[in-house]
Amino acid sequence: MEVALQTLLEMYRRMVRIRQFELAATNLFKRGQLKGTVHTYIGMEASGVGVCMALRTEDLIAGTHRSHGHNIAKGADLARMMAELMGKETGYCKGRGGSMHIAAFETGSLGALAVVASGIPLAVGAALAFQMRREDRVAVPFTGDAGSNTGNWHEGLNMAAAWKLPVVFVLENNQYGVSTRIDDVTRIHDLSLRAAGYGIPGVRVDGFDVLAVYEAATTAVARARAGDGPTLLVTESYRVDGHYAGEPEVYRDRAEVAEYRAKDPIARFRSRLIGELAVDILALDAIEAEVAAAIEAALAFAREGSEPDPATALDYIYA
Amino acid sequence: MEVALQTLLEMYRRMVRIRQFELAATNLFKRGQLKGTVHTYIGMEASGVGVCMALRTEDLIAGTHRSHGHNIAKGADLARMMAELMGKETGYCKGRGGSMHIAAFETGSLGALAVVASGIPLAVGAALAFQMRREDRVAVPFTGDAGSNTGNWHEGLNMAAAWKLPVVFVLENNQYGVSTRIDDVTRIHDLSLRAAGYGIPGVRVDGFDVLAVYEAATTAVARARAGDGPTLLVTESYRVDGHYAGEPEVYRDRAEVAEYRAKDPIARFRSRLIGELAVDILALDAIEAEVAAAIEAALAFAREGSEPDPATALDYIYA
Amino acid sequence: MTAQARDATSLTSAVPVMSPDLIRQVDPGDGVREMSYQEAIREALREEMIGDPRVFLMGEDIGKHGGAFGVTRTLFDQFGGERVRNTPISENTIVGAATGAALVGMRPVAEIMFVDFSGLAMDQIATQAAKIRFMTGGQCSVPWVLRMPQGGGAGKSTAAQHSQSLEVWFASIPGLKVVLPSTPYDAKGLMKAAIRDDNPVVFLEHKLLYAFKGLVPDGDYELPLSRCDVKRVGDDVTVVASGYMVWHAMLAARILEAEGISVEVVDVRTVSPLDEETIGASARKTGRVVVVAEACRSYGPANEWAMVAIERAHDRLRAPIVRVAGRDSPIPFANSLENGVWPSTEDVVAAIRQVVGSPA
Amino acid sequence: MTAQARDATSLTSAVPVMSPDLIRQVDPGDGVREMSYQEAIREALREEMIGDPRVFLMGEDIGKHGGAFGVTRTLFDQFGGERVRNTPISENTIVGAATGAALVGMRPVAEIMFVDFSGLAMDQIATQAAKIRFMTGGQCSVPWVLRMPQGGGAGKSTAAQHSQSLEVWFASIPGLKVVLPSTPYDAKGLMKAAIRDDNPVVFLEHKLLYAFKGLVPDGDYELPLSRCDVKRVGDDVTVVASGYMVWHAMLAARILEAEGISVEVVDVRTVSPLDEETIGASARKTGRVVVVAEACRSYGPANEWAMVAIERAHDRLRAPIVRVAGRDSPIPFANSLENGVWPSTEDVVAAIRQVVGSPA
Ligand SMILES: Cc1ncc(C[n+]2csc(CCOP(=O)(O)OP(=O)(O)O)c2C)c(N)n1
Ligand SMILES: Cc1ncc(C[n+]2csc(CCOP(=O)(O)OP(=O)(O)O)c2C)c(N)n1
Ligand SMILES: [Mg+2]
Ligand SMILES: [Mg+2]
Repeated sequence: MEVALQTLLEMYRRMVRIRQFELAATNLFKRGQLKGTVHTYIGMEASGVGVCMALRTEDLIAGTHRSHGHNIAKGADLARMMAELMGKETGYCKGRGGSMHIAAFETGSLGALAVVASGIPLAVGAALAFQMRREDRVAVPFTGDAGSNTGNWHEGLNMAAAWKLPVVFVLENNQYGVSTRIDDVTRIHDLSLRAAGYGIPGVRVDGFDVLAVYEAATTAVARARAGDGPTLLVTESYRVDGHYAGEPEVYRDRAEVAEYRAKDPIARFRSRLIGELAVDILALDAIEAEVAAAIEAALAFAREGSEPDPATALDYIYA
Repeated sequence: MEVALQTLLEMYRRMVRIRQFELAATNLFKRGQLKGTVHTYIGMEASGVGVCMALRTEDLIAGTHRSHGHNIAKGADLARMMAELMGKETGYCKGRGGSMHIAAFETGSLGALAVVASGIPLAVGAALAFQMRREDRVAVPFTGDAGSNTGNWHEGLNMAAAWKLPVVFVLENNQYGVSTRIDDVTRIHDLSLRAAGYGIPGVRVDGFDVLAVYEAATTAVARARAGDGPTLLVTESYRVDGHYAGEPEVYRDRAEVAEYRAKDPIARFRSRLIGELAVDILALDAIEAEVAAAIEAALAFAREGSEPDPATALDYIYA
Repeated sequence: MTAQARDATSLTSAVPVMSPDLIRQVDPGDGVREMSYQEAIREALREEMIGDPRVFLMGEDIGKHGGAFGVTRTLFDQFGGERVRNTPISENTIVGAATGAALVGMRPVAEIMFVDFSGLAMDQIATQAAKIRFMTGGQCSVPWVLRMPQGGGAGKSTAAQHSQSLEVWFASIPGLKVVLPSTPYDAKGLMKAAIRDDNPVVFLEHKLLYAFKGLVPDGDYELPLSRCDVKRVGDDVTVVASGYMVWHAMLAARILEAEGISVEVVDVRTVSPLDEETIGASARKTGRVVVVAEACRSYGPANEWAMVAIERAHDRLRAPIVRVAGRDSPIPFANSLENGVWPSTEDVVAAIRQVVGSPA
Repeated sequence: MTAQARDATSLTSAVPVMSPDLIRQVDPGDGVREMSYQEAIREALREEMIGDPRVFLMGEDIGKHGGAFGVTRTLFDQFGGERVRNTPISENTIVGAATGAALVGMRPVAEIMFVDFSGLAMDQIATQAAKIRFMTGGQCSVPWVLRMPQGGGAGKSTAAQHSQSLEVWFASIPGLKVVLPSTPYDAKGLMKAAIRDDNPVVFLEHKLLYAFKGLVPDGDYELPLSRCDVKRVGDDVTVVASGYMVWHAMLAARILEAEGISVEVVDVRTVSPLDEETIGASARKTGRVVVVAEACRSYGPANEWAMVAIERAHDRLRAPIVRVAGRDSPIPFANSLENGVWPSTEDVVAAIRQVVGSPA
C-alpha cells in the first residue's frame, strides 16, 4: 500500500502525541497530581493511530476506559484532554468525566464508556443512523480482548452484520483483561475466528505495526462505506504498563513485559521511516520536539483552568 | 448407530406424549380453560426427545418458555404438568409457575425460565459444579434460534468452552423467534458455524429426525462426559403452530407452514420404525392408546386439584 | 395498609369495572374521538413519524406482528421495515443502539417487549444513556424513548417474569425521565412530548390499560413531562397514584363521594423527575395523604410521593400518610394467589377511610 | 434536608475523620484482633471455604490479583484457581452460573467488580435468582452470595460509572436478601451468615470502608440477616442509616452529645428483608427520626425506613421525619463537584438539629 509522506508523518506525530501524553499523565498520577485512575495506551499506539488515520473526521469512534490514545489518534486537543484528566472546567467534559470518560465529540466521538464493551451498541446505533440517512460515514468501536467475551460484543456484531451496517469492530488484543490472560478465559487464540459466527470478515494484524493496521483498517472502512457491512479487525499487541498506573502486576513475569516493550511500535515505525521509507530523521526529531512543547503547553493550560463551580453541579444532568 | 428396540419405543412414546399433551393443552386454552399462555412444541418433538434420550436422569436440562416438550422428553409426569398448567397446587410448581415456568426437578431440571436464553448460564454453572465435584453429569440448556443472538448465549458458550465444562448447548432452530425469521436477524444460515468462535465442535442435524438428533446428542454427551468440553448442537426444525396458542401468524404463508407440517417427526419416525426397523405396528398403536389414557388421567388429576390456598401466598419466596 | 392485609380472596383487582367517564379530560365534539390507550399511543407514534423523519421504531416483533400487544400494528405497512424495525433478541443492544442513533441526531423509539426484560438492559438504560450527557459535560444528548409494557392483573396469569412494575429501577437514576400514563389522552400527549424531549425517556405502558378507552383530540398536542396531573379535585384527602392505580383511586373517590368524603386524585403521570410542587400543594390543601403504587411495597415508588408530602406539607398533615402497594412477592401464576398480589379499589377505599378516620 | 441544600464546598464528606472507637462491638482481649473491614470479609471467606467444600469464589480478577480492592488476596494461593476462579468479563453469566451451581448444591460467592456493572446482570439477579424458588413452587433454592463494592467519596474521583449506591434496585425485589455492613465485625459475621443462608444474598461492601479498622473476634460467629443493629442507644432522636452513612451518624451523635442531644443510631445492616420492628421500636422511643442514605435522594432507600417509622410509630412521632441523601446527579469526576454529591456529617448534624427543633 502506497502511503503519502504527509500521512506517514501524521501517523508518527499522533503516535508520539499519545506516548508523550501518557507519560505525562502517568507522571502526574504518580506524584498525586491526578485523581481517579489512569489506564495508559503505551505500546498500543499503532493500533489506534492505524485505525483512526483510515477514518475521516465525520466518522465516529466509541471509546473505553483506555481511550486517551483513541481520542488523540482521532485528533483530540492535548490541552483539553489534560485539563479533563485534572478535572477542570476547561477539559473536554468540563471536568465531569475524567480519564475514563474522556471524549472529544468535535473530533468524532460517541463518548468513552468505562463499562467494558458498552460502546459497541452505541457504534452500532450510530451506524444504523448513517445507513438510514444514506450518509457516507463509518462507526468504529474499540474494545479489548476481554471485552470480546461480553454479551454486548456478540449482540453488537450480530446486529451490525444482520443489517450490513458500516461498522469496523476493532478488537485490541493486548493479551490481558486486568490480570487475566485472554487464553485463560477464551479457548481460541485467534480471536478473528469469531467473525465466522456473524458472516463477516475477520482480519488479524500485527498491532505493533502502524502501517499494517492502517492497511487493514482502510480495507475494512472501504468495505463499510461500500455498503458491504462490518468487519472484525483484531490488532495484536500488548499492554506494557500495568492495567492502570500503579497496578502491581503480580500476575505476569517482568521478562514477558520486557520482551514486548522491545517491540515498541514507535521505535519500530521510526526506524522503518528512516530506513525503508527514507524519511529525514530531522523531520521526526522536529515532530518529537513539537509534541514535547505541546505537552508542556497542555500541562500549563490544564493547571491554569479551575475546577467546576459547585453552583453548576446540576448542569448537564438533563438537556 | 445401533439403537435397542426398547429405546426406540421409548422415543416414540415420549414423542407421542409430548404431541398429545400439547394438543390437549391447546384445546383447553382455546376453550378458555387455561390462563396465561401456551407455547407448543408440536413439530419439534424429535429435538427434545432425541437429546433427552441421550441423557441420564441425573443429567440436567435448562428450559425456556417452550418447555412442555423438554420436560416430558426428560421424563416428567403428565398429570403434574397438566395440573401446573391449570395453576393447581398439585402441579409441579404448586401452581406458582404455570406453563412458562414449568419444571420437574425430580426428573432432572434446572428450572424453566421465560426470559430468552437465561437458562444458559444456569446450565454452565451446574456443569461447573459437576466438574468441580468430579461428577459424571452433563448439563443441557435448550434455546431457540432467536435465543442465540442474546448476550447470554455468547457469554455462556465462551465460559463453558474456556473451562471445558460438560455442557451440550442445544440450539433448536425452528426458524422463527415470534414473528421474526432467523434469516432476517442473523447473517449466517448455518448457526452451528458459531461454534468456531469458541473453539468447540458445532454440529447441525435434521431436527425432524429423532434418530439423527439422538446420535448427535450421544456423541456430544460422550464428549462432555470425557472431559473434552461443550458442543453446540443445532437441531433444524420448524414451529408449525403459532408462537403461542392463538397467535395470528401474520408474518408467514400458510403454504410454508403446510410444507413443514408434512415433515411431521412422529409420522416419519413411525413409518421408519415400521418400515426400516420392523417394529410391530400394534406396539406403536398400543403406545398411542396408553398415552391417550395417560392424558385423560392427567386432565382428570389436574381438574381435581385445587388452586393454592391464599393463606400460602408468602410461601417459597424465601427458603 | 398493604395488599397482604386484605382478604386475598377479594376479586376486585381482577375486575376492572372502571368506565371511561371516571376520567374526562376533554369534552366530546368535533375533532375528538374515543379511542383506546393503545390506539392513542399508536396515533402519537404515527403522527410523530410523519412529522419528523428522525423518528423511527426498533424492537422485537414490532413489524408486521405489531409487537406483543399490537401497539405498533399497521405502522410497518405505512412506514416500512426501515423505520419500523424488527431487531434480534438483544435488549441491551436495542437500547444501546437507540442511544448511538440518538447521539447522532435521530429520535429512536425503542421497545422492550416486557419491562421484566429490562434487567438485561439496565446497563445501557441507567449506566450509559442516563449519564452520557453528564459525563461528557454536555457535549451530547440522548433523545430517545424506551417503551416498555409493565404491570399485571385481571387474572391474566402472566406469572413472575411478565408482570412486574419496575419504575423504581429507572426513577432512582438521575438523567432519565420516567413516564407512566393512565389514560388515552395522557398517553398520546405524553408520548409526543417524550419523543420531542432531548432526554432519554422511559415510557412505561400499563398492559391492562391498553384496551381502556377515552376521549382523545385529533392531531397535535403535547403534555408536559414532569408535571403531575390532578385527575380529580377534592378537599378531604389526597390520593397520589400512577398508571393503573389511578383508576382504583378514581373509583375509590366515587365510592366515597356517596359518604361525603371528597377525594383529590393526583396522577403521577411523570414519575421522574417528580413534580413535587403539585403533590405538596394538594397535601397542604387536604392535610391527608394516601399513596398508591402497584409495585412491591418495600422500597417501592409510592414512598417517594409520601416523603415529598411530608417535606412539603408536614405542618398541614392531619393524619399519618398511608401507603397501598403490591405484595412483596414474585407474581404468582395461579389466580387464587395472583388476585391478592396487587392493590384493589377496596384497598384504596380502606386506606382513605383510615386517613380520614371514618370506620370501614 | 438534602445534599443539594448544603454548601457544596464543604469538605467533610471527603475527610473520614471517623475513628474505630466510634463503634465498639466487642471488647479487646484474647481472641479478638483489630482488623480492617476488608480483612474481616476475607477472613469470613477463608473460614467458610475451609469449613465447607461447597463454598467457592468466582469473579473477574479475584485470583492472584486479589480483586479490584484486594479483598480476595491470598485466597488464590491458599485454595487454588478452581475455588478462587477468575472469570471472563461476563457479569450476567457470572451471576447466572453462580445460580446454576447453587441449584445443584454448591454455595458460590460471586463477585461483580463494581456495583455499577450490575446493570449487566440485573436479569440474573432480580428476574432469575430471586424468583426461581418461588416460580418452581419451592422445588429448589439458590444459596449464593453476590459481592459488590459500592459507594464513593473521599475525593477518589471514580466518576459516574464506578461510584453509585444501587441497593434500591435489589431491595425492591422480593426473594433477594440485601446486606450492607458498616463495620469489620458486622462484615465478618454477616458474610458468614450470608454464605450459610439458603437464599440469594446481595452483599454490598462500601469501598471507603475497606480500610476501616475495628475489633473482630477470631473464629466463628454469625450475625443474623434481617435484623437492624442499634449501634448507639439514645433518647431524643433516631437516626436510621446504613453502610458508610452509619459513621456519619455516629460522628454526628458524638458531636451533638456535647449539646445534650441524645442520638440513637439504627444501622440497617440488612437492607432487605427489612427489620421493621427495630426501626419502629426506636422511633416509638425517641419520637423523632432522621433517615440517611448515600444513594440518590429521589426514590432512594431511606424512604422505606421513613415509611416504616410512620407506619409503626406515627402516634409517637413528635416531628416530621427528615431525610438526608445523595444529590440527584450522576457522580461527577472533579472534586469540586464530587464533594457535594454525598451526605456529610454536617448534613446529618443539621437534620438532627432540625428534628429536635434546636437552631443550628
Ligand atoms: C462490564 C465490566 N466489567 C468489569 C469492568 C472492570 N474492568 C475495567 S477494564 C477491565 C479489563 C478490560 O480488558 P480488555 O477488554 O482486554 O481491555 P484492556 O484493559 O486490556 O485495554 C475490567 C475487567 C468493567 N469496567 N466493565
Ligand atoms: C430476553 C427476552 N426478550 C424477549 C422475549 C419475548 N419472547 C418470548 S419467546 C420469543 C422468541 C424466542 O424465539 P426462539 O429463541 O427462536 O425460541 P422459539 O420461541 O422459537 O422456541 C420472544 C422474543 C423474552 N421472553 N425474553
Ligand atoms: Mg486487554
Ligand atoms: Mg425459534
